[in-house]
Amino acid sequence: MSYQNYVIAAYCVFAAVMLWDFIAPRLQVRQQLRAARLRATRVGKNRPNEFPLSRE
Amino acid sequence: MHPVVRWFHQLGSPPYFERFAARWAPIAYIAGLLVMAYGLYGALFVVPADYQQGDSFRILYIHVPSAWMSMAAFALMALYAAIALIWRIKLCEILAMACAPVGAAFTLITLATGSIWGKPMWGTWWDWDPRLTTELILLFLYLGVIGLYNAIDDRRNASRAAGLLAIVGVALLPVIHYSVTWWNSLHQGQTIRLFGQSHMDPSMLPPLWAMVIGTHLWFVGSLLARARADNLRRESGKDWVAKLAEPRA
Amino acid sequence: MIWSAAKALMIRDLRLLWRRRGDALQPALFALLVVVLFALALGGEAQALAKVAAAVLWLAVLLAGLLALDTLFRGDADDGSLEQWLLAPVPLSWLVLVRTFMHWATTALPLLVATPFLAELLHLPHDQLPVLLASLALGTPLLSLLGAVVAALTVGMRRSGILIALLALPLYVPILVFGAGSVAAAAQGLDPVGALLLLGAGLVLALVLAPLAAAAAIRIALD
Amino acid sequence: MSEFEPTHPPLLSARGLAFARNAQPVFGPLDFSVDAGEALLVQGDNGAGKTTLLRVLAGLLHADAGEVSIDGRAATASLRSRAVSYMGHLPALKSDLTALENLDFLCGLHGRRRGQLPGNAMAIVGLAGYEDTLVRQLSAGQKRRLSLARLWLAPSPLWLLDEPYANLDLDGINLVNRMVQAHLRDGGAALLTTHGAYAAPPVRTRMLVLGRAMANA
Repeated sequence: MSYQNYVIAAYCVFAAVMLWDFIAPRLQVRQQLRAARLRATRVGKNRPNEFPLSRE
Repeated sequence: MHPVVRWFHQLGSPPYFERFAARWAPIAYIAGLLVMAYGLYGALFVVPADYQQGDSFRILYIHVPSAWMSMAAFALMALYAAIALIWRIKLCEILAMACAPVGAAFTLITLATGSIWGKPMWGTWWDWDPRLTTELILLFLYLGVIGLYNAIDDRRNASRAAGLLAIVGVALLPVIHYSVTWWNSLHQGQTIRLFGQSHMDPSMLPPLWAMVIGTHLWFVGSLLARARADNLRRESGKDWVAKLAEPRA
Repeated sequence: MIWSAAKALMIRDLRLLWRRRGDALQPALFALLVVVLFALALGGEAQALAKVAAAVLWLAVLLAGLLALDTLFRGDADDGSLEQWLLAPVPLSWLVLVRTFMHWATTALPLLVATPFLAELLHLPHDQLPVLLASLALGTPLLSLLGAVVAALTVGMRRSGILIALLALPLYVPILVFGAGSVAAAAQGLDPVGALLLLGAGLVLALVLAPLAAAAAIRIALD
Repeated sequence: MSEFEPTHPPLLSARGLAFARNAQPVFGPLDFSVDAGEALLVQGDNGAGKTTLLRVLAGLLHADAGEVSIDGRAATASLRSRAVSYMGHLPALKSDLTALENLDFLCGLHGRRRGQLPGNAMAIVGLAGYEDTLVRQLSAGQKRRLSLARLWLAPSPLWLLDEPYANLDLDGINLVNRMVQAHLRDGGAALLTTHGAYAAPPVRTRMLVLGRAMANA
């Protein structure tokens, strides 16, 4: 009658969703910072150059 | 300028909000965790087993706070969206869209724990109980807002369109709830009231309030963390983000 | 000015419908197909069908309307007409209301006319037909108005087929519940007028609020 | 003939107008004005924000900073709807309707200038005889001429033309210049965006060159 395992199942679901809710934003922030770092280095690479293009 | 107004105004500038959110999100998370730990301890060990439901009624301590949180998050999202639409405040757009995933998470918890709690009662995993059905439709509304926000490319348009949907959703939510309750009474008569306000003796209340406060604190932490991520995403072109991203040599 | 703009829009829509009269029957054909599929799935045996006939008819009409929703603003948005609507000296919500009315008249009205025939296919008890027609007459404009808001929200996007359904169906729940519910109540001998009045109230509210919301959504989408 | 007699304040003026998309500035703070009987030529290379500027002036887009005033008064939606005619890249024509039906609808929507009939407007833009052909069967240049016919019939004094010369042959370019000339003589004003390749219409014109927006405006 104690339905012990139902309680455990419910609390596991609770913990799992809260964990996801904790991790997801942290991953997003880390991903944004990595993207920004990439963009910062990319700006430096292609300087607009003026010399004429040629296709011999 | 009144200090609070100045603070709110300052919060509007993305770099300031980044620092504010980076500092306060972990604090809110930890506070929420502590309060919930106290609540869960009370719920699992202190409160005596129910004479009728045995231990399964302990699920109430995560089901009810999550249900209230899912409704509160939707109302807050609609409020932020209304402010963002009327006064075009970028910060409120970010906060509105940050509410959606957290609200959806709590709705998911409510549905899962509700069906787990119902299994011993009804013998099936799902019963078209009016409140569970409303919660299910609330999940669809959340998914609709999140789907619309990610479907439109321009961030500002996306948040304003999804915000408008949130406002329409919050206006229709009570109508949906009423219609589902009316529908239930028409078809099955009164099933036993699973979540009826069965007499709660006073010793059972403190853990419940602890859990409610805990979930709200957790909500603030998650909201700030997600808003911070979206803020960085929108300001990714600016150089203060590039400076922030510099590896601390 | 308001009436000349409305008249111009109506004449335009009727001409467009006449030029594309082949497509005008599509919603009715779709509803017929849904009815046939339900009949096949339920085994075609009269008693079983009669019990669920009203619900199936309501779902067929609702889904047919949902499919036609995408064409509400998309054509005008793609060729730039929607931009001219924004610049017209007439409120955008009025133009949206006229456009939604014409869209309802060209998609849902044929369904209403076809409903008695579809009801026969499903052996719907004849005493339920009047209540069903009344609930559809009140419910389908409400579906179109709420659908207009969702169509306006997604007009700026390229591939929005499924998203329209995901956004619209939760909003359609009360309409379906009161619509099909009124017929179910009548079937049980209860008085369906309550549900029908609620549908009517919803319609009056939506007639005023939905165009405003749709106009705001269009401005956001074209922004 | 236009309702706005040439009063003192400029027909259209903008102060500190700026617009950014996704936190990327599209055009920096702009200050300019257009008087009745005058044309403003907006030039700039691709991506300088010419189209965006026109859509902001037409009220389709919401500017981030600065304000726009028409005839001295702050530009509200109702004032814009009476004062402004916008011709964008999209022709705003229904391809399933005939040319004349399209004009009837657009005149019903925006109103028609007194004394102007759709029939003779089509003759003016060189589409005489095409009244009953479906727009689907017209070429891009002919669709552009039909949009110009709609413009000719519109009662509003201020024309916002986004690259009006696109898809037009030499005669078409000449037609646009003649129409702008006539419109300005009637006390109207016009704001055209071009790539600078075409000769400006022979009227009193001002220039506004949109440079690359400052990175962190």
